[in-house]
Amino acid sequence: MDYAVQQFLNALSFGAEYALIALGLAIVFSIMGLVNFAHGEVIAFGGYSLAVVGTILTGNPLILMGFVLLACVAVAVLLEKVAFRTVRDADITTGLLTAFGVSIILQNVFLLLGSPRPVAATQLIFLDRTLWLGPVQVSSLQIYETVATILAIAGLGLFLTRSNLGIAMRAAARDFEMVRLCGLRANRVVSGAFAISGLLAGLACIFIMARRGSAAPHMGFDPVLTAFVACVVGGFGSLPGAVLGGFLLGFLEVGMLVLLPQSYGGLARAAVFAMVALVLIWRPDGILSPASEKGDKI
Amino acid sequence: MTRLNASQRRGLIGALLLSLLILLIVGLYALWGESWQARVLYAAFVNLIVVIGLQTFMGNANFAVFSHAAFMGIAAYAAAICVTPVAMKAVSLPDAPWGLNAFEMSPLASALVALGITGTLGLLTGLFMSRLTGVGVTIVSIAILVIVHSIFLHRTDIFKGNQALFGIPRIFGLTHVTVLAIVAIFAARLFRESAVGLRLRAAADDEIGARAMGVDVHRARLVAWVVSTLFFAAAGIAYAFFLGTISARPFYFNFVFLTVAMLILGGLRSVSGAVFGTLLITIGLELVRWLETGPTLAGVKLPQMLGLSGLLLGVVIVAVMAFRPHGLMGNREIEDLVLPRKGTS
Amino acid sequence: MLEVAGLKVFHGPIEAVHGIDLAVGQGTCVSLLGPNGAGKTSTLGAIVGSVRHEGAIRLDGRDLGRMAIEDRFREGIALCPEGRRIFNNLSVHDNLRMGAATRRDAKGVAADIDDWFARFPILGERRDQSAGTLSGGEQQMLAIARALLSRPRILLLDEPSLGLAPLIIRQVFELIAELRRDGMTILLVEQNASAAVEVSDRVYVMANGVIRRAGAAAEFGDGSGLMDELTGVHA
Amino acid sequence: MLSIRNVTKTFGGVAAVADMSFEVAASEIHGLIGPNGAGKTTMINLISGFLTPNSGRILLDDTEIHRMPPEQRARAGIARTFQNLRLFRNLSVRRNIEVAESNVGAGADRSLVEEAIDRFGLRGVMEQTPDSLSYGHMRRLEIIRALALRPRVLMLDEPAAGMNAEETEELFENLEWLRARHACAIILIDHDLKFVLQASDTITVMNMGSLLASGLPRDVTANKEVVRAYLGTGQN
Repeated sequence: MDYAVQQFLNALSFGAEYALIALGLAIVFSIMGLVNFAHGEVIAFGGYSLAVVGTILTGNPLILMGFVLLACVAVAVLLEKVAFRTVRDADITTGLLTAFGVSIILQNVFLLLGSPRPVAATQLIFLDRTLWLGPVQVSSLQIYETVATILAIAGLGLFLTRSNLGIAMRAAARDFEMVRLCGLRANRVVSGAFAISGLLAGLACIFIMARRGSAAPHMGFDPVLTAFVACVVGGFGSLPGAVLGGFLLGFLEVGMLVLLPQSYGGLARAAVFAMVALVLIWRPDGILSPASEKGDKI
Repeated sequence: MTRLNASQRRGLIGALLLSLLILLIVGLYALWGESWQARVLYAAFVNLIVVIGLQTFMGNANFAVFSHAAFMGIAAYAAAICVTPVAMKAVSLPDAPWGLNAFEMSPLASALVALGITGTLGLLTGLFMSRLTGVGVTIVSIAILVIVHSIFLHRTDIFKGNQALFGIPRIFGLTHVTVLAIVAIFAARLFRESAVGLRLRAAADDEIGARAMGVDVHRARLVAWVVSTLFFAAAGIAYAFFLGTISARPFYFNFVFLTVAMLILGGLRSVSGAVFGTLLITIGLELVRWLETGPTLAGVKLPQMLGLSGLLLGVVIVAVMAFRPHGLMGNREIEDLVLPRKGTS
Repeated sequence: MLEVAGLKVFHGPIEAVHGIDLAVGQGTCVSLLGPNGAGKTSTLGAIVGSVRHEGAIRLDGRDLGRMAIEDRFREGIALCPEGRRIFNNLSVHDNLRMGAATRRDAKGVAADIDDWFARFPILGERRDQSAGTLSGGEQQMLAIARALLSRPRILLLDEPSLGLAPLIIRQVFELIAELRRDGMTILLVEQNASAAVEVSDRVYVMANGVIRRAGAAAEFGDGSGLMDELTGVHA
Repeated sequence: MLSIRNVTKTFGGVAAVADMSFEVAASEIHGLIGPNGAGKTTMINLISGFLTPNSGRILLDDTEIHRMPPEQRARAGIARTFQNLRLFRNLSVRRNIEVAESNVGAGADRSLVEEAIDRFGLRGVMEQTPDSLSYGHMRRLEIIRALALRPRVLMLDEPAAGMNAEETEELFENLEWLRARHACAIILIDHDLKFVLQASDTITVMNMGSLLASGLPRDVTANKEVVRAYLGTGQN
């Protein structure tokens, strides 16, 4: 029983992390059809900025966390302006490959300026303590992570349903031109989407850094890969789908780790991806794919 | 086989021209090259086969896929395990299950087994991939890459993981891979101009239009997917047979970055583009690698710059996408540069 | 008010409109009639800035020709597009809010939205439902309301009767007539010639990318003579 | 030869085509007209397989085709053009035609397409890509491409759109030639009523997804209902 609760919390926190990242991918994709491979590098950038600022300026964790969020938002918005604006109207493959290239560039910039080895940044490690909830041993980080993710999703939900810009973003996912025909500036909507994706990446970054205690060029790549798969399963471009897919993958992964014999632990992710592939045989466009009734528009 | 049509005849001319280019490079090496360059050239030609294989699916169907390193790895391991003598496997794979270390095969049989296994996996994954749409194809191809890689890493009893599987007989030399590269060029050009290649390109331009013209899009994609895995298999076999030792590490993302950048630079849509992109990036990387190690230039010792080659690849991809999204060659093939088409005004 | 001179519109390599002139006076309703493919929608697209075009487009003497879509909207040009293009993943209320997104007076917006709900109670009843669930006629009303919520200086209406039942079409045209009485400037694109002529002050007839005929609405009678002009069919 | 029987198609609860029935005889030109939004293009999509009817049947001779995917129907002899051109923009004109040609058997009449290429004036541009063609040439290429399927039913969705009077006249002559040269039924949709009425043997009129009238061109134009559908409700 205790074990089950523990694993459940585990799955919840894994899922929370994937959901945060997947949401960041989905919001950008839904509005401009860009498969943002560079999202992981936004997270890594947050990690490095924590390392740098934490060493030079301050050790105050609150300020540092704020700084990580800010850094991720800034770099995400900047990437859109510098790299993705030129391919905004291009076909999906062009955008995807551009993002892929941006991702490689950033990884190697980290490699050049930092080092191939992880750079220590232990300022947020304190978030990860062992707690006893009665007989159950849990990590405080898992609880923070789950709660923060739920709050972030709720906040995002409020933003998307209450604010003009949020409503415009949802509308833009359907018909971007019509949003412009309502007087909203295209650049603002797109920048807004990237800012949100950066904010979500920053949040994920804080938790990843609290767990790892170090930044490395590839630190964002693996979680983003999983988040991509989460997006595809949930239905690419669907925000609820991203959340659902993220948590689904978290639970599958923990389930695999629990069910597979110890010696097969390394295969957990492979097994998860394989299962996901099976989901796609059943629904090629994902579980919550946006309804596509092509109607007469052929 | 019916008579070749005009486009197919031009395709043969183009393939011939590209082959001459390959032979020219090999000839230059034979005359003036230094022996260490054989290895560079060999690697370049293996990459060339991969990039051409990538072109057959990615270029004709216009989907971005990243699973080629996995198929190449599968073929390399399969060929290696088959061809390595039993005596050697007792040392290199002492714990292999299912009697994998208790048999050995001729190089030809090993290659055929490797092609067969890879092709079968290509068919199985293809049945599934050909039905997915847009982004799904890319993401699932990445999932395939990750799955295969984790299996390589995990089953150390078969694949040795990040350690080297050594003792593979070194059967191939530069001649073999040159011949293989030329065969690949011809095969890819003929495929591009074949009925399936044509239908696939039509569907990439306008899927609905193609279906209205009777094109079975899923089938065309499936054929192209399997054909491209066979190219990757050939490259994997050549890789194992030349190096004599393989490990899982090269069959992962870095290799994917490299080959995709090569294809993009030259231009997805054209086989000639694949060839030019591979050659250009190979030359560029040799220069950059030299810089990376911190050479002494005019008496100044430059700092070591790890990551410069990766940075260059990324910049190439982004710059090509921003300024020349169809690569250097676009829709053109080499013969279009040499022989203008009749009837073009 | 709105003046278009020497307007050419392009779709890729194709010139769909071959240099037309038209003018809409303050507080008038002008209709642009013609068969499918005549270039009417392209003309509206050029005025709002969503398609490539050449020639002058002036609003009260100010040339809009080089402005982006969103800036032209902010100058006071609102389009109710062909096919309505309602955001069917948003609620009715949010669709209206999108129309008023450029306005800063939250209270005024809320009051205007309430006015529309009073005018079309069905929209009010469904204010929190997704707009995709509305019927075609309701969606048309919503689209018109959305365009008007920005308090534009001129309203462009593209085929508001398209695909609607006769009864609903009458309602739509009643609304247009009412807006005109209230002093709204309207440029109306229609295929439904007789209904359009009835609510208009001035009529332009377009075919194959050029203006064939222009004149006061009265010259066109009940519009039935246009059948001949548009189709070559003797009614 | 082609029969549409009680076909209904709804989108989100709204019927775009409601209980439509009509017959197209072999080697007739059948005009399908109606005001904007009447459901003509939906009908073409239902026949060519890009939409599947909610109910009703579509038969080619005695074979039910309404559940086949579009590519299978194309091979069975149902060819079409599109309102918005759907040419393969990275393939030469020749290759565009070969895509369709590659799906017909070896026994097909080779000379048909060659004659059409000459007749439609595309001989000189065979190696160019569609982007470099004039709009009229693009439209003609779409027709030739559909013809390369050696269709039994050829559906033309607004072939005269964007054409001037001369070009429309030429299109009319080409249809006459086509009918003499290759025995197939032609379904013709166009907003240029004069053209459709002149070219067609039989006319079917749709309004709001339903059949409004059908018959000979002169009967249909004399029909008050038809006139009213075109001019709107102001008549009464």
